[in-house]
Amino acid sequence: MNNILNQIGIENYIFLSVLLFCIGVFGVLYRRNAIIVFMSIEIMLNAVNLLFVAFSTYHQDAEGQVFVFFSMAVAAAEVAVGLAILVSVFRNLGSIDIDNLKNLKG
Amino acid sequence: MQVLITIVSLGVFCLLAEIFNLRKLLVPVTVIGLLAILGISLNLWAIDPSIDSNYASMIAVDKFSNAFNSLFIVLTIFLVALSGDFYKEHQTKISDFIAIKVFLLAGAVAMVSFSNLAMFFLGIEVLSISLYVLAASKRLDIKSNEAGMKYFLLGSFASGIILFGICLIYGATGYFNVAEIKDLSSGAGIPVWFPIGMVLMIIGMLFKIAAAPFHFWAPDVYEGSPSITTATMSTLAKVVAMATLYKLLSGLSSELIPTFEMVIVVVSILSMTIGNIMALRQDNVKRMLAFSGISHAGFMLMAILSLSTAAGTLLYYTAAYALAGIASFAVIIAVTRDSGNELTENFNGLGKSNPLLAAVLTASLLSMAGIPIFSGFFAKFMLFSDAIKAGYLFLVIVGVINSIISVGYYFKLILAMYTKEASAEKPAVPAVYYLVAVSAIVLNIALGLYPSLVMNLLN
Amino acid sequence: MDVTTILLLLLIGSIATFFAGDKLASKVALIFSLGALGLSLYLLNLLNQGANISYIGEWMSSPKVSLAFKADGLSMAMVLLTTALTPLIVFSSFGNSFNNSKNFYALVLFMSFAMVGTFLAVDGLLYYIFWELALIPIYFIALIWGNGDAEDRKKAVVKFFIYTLGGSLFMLIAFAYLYSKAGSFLIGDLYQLELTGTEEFWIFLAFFLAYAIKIPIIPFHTWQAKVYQKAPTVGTMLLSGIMLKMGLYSVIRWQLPIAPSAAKAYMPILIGLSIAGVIYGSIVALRQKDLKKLLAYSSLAHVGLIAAGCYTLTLDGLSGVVSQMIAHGFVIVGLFFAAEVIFRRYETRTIADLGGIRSQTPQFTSMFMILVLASVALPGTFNFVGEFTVLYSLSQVNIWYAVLGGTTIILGAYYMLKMFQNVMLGETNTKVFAEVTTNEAITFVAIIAFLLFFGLYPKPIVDLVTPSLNEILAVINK
Amino acid sequence: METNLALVLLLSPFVGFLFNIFLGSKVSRNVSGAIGTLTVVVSFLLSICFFAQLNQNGKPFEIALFDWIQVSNFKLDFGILLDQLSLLWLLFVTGIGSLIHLYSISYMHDDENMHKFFAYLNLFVFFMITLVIGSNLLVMFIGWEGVGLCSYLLIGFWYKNQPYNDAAKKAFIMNRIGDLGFLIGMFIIAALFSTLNYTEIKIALSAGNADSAMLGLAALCLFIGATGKSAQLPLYTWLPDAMAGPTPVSALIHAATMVTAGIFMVTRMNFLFDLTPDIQHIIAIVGAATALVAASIGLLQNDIKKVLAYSTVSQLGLMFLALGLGAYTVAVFHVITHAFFKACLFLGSGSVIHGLHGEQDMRKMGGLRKAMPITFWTMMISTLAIAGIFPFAGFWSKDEILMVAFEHNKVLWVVASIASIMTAFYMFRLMYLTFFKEFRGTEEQKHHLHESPSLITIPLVILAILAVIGGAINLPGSMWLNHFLEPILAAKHEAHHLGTQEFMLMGIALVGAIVGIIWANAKYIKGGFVPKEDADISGFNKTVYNKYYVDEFYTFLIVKPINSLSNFFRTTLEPALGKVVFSFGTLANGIGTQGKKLHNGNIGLYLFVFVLGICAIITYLFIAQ
Repeated sequence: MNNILNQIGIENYIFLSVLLFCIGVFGVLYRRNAIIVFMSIEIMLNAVNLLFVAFSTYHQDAEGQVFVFFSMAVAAAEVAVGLAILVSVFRNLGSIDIDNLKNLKG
Repeated sequence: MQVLITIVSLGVFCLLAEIFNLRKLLVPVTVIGLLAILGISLNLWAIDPSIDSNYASMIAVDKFSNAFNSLFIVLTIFLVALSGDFYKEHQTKISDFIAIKVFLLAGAVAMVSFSNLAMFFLGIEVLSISLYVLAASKRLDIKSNEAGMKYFLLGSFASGIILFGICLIYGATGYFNVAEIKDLSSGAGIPVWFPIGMVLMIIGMLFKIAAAPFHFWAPDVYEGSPSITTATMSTLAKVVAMATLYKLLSGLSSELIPTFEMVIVVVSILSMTIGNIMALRQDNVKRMLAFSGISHAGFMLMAILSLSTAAGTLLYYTAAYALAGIASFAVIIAVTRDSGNELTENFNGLGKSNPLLAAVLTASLLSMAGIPIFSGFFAKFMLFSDAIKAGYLFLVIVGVINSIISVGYYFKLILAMYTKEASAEKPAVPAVYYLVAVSAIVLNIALGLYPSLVMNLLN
Repeated sequence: MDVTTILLLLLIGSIATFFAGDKLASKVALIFSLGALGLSLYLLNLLNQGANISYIGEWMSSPKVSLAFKADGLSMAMVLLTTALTPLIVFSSFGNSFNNSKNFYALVLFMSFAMVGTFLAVDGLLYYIFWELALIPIYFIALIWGNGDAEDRKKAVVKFFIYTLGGSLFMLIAFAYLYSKAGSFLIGDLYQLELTGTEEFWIFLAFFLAYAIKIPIIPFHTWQAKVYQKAPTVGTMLLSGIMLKMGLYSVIRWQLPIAPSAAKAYMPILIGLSIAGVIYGSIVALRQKDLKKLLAYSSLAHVGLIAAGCYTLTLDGLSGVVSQMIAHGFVIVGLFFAAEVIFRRYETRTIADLGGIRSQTPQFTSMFMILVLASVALPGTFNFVGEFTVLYSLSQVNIWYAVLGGTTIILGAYYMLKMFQNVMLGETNTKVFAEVTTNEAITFVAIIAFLLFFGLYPKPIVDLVTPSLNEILAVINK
Repeated sequence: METNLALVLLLSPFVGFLFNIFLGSKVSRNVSGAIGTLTVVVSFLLSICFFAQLNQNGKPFEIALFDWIQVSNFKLDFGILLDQLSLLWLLFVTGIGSLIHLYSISYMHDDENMHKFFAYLNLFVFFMITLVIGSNLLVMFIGWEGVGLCSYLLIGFWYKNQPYNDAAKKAFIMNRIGDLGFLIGMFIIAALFSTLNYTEIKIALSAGNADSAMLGLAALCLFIGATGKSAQLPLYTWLPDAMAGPTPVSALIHAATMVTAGIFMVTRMNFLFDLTPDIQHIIAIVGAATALVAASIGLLQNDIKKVLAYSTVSQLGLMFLALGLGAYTVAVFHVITHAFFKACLFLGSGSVIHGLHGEQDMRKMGGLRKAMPITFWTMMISTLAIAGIFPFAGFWSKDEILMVAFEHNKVLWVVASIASIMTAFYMFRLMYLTFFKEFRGTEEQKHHLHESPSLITIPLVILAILAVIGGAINLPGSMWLNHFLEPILAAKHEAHHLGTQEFMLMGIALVGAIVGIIWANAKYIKGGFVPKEDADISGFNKTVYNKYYVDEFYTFLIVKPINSLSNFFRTTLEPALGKVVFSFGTLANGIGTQGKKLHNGNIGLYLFVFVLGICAIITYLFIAQ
């Protein structure tokens, strides 16, 4: 494990994660389909998870990997709730375009 | 930890109650259970502040967390008490709703008692997910759906940010344990990720307390959610997030760097000003209170500026604000429960048709506006006083100007109650609303008369 | 026996009035307010015998706030003004009927409670709390029981509330700042603070904003006339008779001794503004069409002169201010009551609709006339004593202040007599004007008797306040 | 004992006032009139007692009753001072007051508010006594303002008539302008000497180390007070208007007593004015100018009371001329003689008006001599007195003034002489128009012409007698008044020894008066001239007839601007100031309205701002570090 990090360097993992994270952010910002927004958020979370694992290795510490399990569980729970809400929205609105959610404003 | 465990057990009990068909008893039993937990929490007061090492140092029981826990429990008691009538049309789901509230409380307790960032993250997610559910809980109402959706999207986005922040901190220090991180953070050679991580986490929390410019969700979600959920968000959730932010900052680093204080000052000013000015032109009471909550978030941020000493003040402010919030929401729910909307018009003539509720609402609004003898006054005063001591006179002046603006919209509601004629007969209001509203406002005034009760807890 | 008993009595009175029910409310309120008057006279007697009737107790430790009530001559004079006017005001309203009168009278007593507290408190925060507390009852009194168009009234009352509250909040900042310096709110500690020039300036300014709006000094007076006009007469009396004295009292008790060098440095501006208020108020009053508004502007003019007296920083100025505050308190209550007596019969306050009342009601005419004359400070009335002393103190500072301030005796006579002529004199009015009832007459006689007695023998009041004013002056000139 | 008597002297009219105001409506008119008169008579009798006592022992009686106003550097008490000057004033105030009360019983008998009239009249006497017997300036000021108040009440006695009320208001306000001067004067004196007591001021002044500029200012301010009360330029315009009041009021207040208060005050403060020669010059010039201007206006007035009013103003001017020249005794002398004959003239005119049922326009009179003989003869005597015909009282006093003027300043003498000639002219014009030729009124009036009842004529006769013999108190030679007032006025004005010059001056004055009479005779008896209707008057006459448009000038210069300023403030500035405050609210509301557009419900926007916020904060932190 040490070797891999020595060969590639922790910075690159960080860059990769940040890149993934940003992709997620841009996905959230530019996509209007709720499902895709969800997925983008998942990308963000997974980018972080990746980084957690990398740091865990870097620090030779298992806690980081344990955290990833928490975070995956939480993400799953979140998505479950999110999808439920989405279904409800779709039932009432017949669309999952987030631009249509404009009843509340002002 | 005992508190957390008992709360979770209570939540489980609530879920089980559904199975055993104990719906009628649910609310009273939960309230009694929460009172018992409050007792436990207060009982812990005597214990020395220590990290509960039995549970892998996940929870720290200190005065700060204990005091805030007690406050959260009190707020939850009120909220649960109100739920009984609020959900009486949805008897089949009542145990779910109440269980979710209790779990939400568990998340809240975890958030202020954490001594490990994992606990912090779990707490915040438990709280948030509960709120997503509650916000969208009126399935057939498109507004509730929209509120849930908006809250969910923005909330999980913020969760992602927080998570990223945690990750960077972990990367920089190699620990999730708060005490260890604090030790390392003051040392030299800390990588640049650490401050970035901190900032990302703080931004996530700023989102949760709805500080500008991360506040956009609040008015929409408050307006769309069922009123009882709005009450939860504007009182419990806001207070929890604020306490957590405070704990996070004071726990992770000993001192804020001046440039970051500047950020807090700007955010505070923005929140106060945007919140107050936007609240002026609102017709929907919940939306108005959402903006008012934004401005209060701005006020509470002042406490961050005198990090080492302001814990008591923050506790006092949050207690005052939340109690006034509970009282006002109790009245708002009572008044609007049959009308289907929360426009100001619903309050026309309340002063004549129901003087007690009108008086309570007036009192709670006055408290939020910071008029003595209500505790809101002392809360603001102490914040200002602390900020002046910390050398932020300018911020205080902005705060005062904002207080003046805020009177404008609080009084709009009061005017509606006392000067306009009622449009329709108001049906009778169940006693529980009176009970909650009056006891919340009495607590508020009691805090106003004896601020030392709370102030001395943490000093 | 200390001064807190007055506060307690008024507070209990307020609660008792609330529970007495609509029918008994006014009587209960009267009994309690008379009780408070009796009690304060008794305490005055104790004070004169040298007993200590002050009270100091711990309230909260962090921030350190004490329940400190000090009763010196100045405070007692103001307390007596409040407790003497309250029963009078309550009694004067016996001819009116109010919806929800229990709430109404409870608020009146509560306001009286708050004002007494303001006059007694010597702990900065405690004082501030009472100061703000006094605002709430009058807001509701004016809002709910006021008259005129509801929208207009609302606008005026809300403006008043926000405006005065706004000013006060700056005072709160000043207190917070002072606390951060002194570590205490007690007035004695605040007096002893050594502040730099800049600090004093800003603190003075913060106080000034609060007081200038409350008193009001031009150009901060814009709330006044409308609120006086729209509020029910009882509210107007409370506002003009007592509440604006809170501002003037506070100038003496808090603003000047805490920031004396700022007061000295900006004396010309302060006195100038105050005197400008005298002239401006008088001129505006000339052409008012509404009786209550006219009286409001007359009040503006008079308090302008009083404020000028405060800022002379001389013993004469301050003692004249106290006399004039008390005198003005009584006379303006009487004048507003006269307006109310007219309104009860004619249902109008528009001056143009009045006139020709004198021939129908000789008693009322005489009493109204005496009040008008007192208000223009005819020698022999208490108002003259106050006005003379204040003008004298102004002349000590600069003779031109006295000349300009003295125009009040010309302009005051002009607008008051013009008003009297248009309201009372002329061909007999076609509408019947019933002679004053016994209750109304009692109110008038009480006020007039007070003004004439102390007009001829002001010594008790002057003797009462002089020692405490000397103490304050000693702080100012330290 | 003396204290009590002095208090009775002071309070007796006040008791009358209280009785009449509270019980007057319950008793019959005669009772209320009788009480009113008696209380003044009591004061008169007590004044005589005190006068007699003073004449015996020459010691003034002074007492401080109780403390009144206390300021840092001195204390003021309610003090009574009965010395030569105050007793002299008391005598003629209460004396003439008694007569006029008596007269009023009959004159006001038909008025529904007769008890009020007596109440006010009593109150006036009370305040006048206060003014006179106070031992310090502030007590004088009580009386000073008090008589102003009574004057206000009595001018506006017929309150249903709004022009009368206007006149009353005008009188009060004009007086108050003067009062402000008085107040300021007091302030300066108090600041200089820490006292307002006459005796103490006098002692302090004799020490002679006061700042003369301040003294001058004080004297000037006091004189301004006097111009208000005694109707001098430029504040005289209220007095002619004050004729709106019932005629006894005009006689008592606006001729004999109140308007002389200014002279009393200046005489009282003679020690101050003596130290300020500049101010004395001003006083003399103002006095002379007033005398001339008022007399010239009097020439063309047609209202019988207005003529007398201008005549009063003119005579007061002469008195001030004397004061300005330091001849206090002469001024006092003229005050007293003037009180006699002017009261008589007013009461006479009242009798005429009474006989004509309210008619005051001389153009509608004429030929009343036969119908009202007593009135005619008493008025004739007084007219001769005022015109300065030997040996009537006015001759002596006016002659003294002219002599003093001649000694000091020839110009002033010429002015005063011209005023005297004019006086003779317009007074005889009045007599001729009223009593001679044929009656010019309606037939009905002519039918009802009658002499007034005895309650009216008795005071007339008494006053006429006094107008004849009043000069005796200070005849050249005996100079009793001079000697009597010596303790007060410290012989500053040497009595004239009668020399050639004096006789020559007397002659000139007499000739002047006769010239005036002949002129009037030529025009109104021989020429049969009756003044034209108002509309027909033209040219310079019109200007004079309209009182040089002084009232209009004041209206234009002061009243109108103040009122339009008031209107401007009320309609423009006040709302504007109000708007400034409101504008903060409006601004906040406006921003709120705009802000609502920003919160447009679009999640995309919310997220965008969120990210923007994050970027901004992080960027800032990086830049700042």
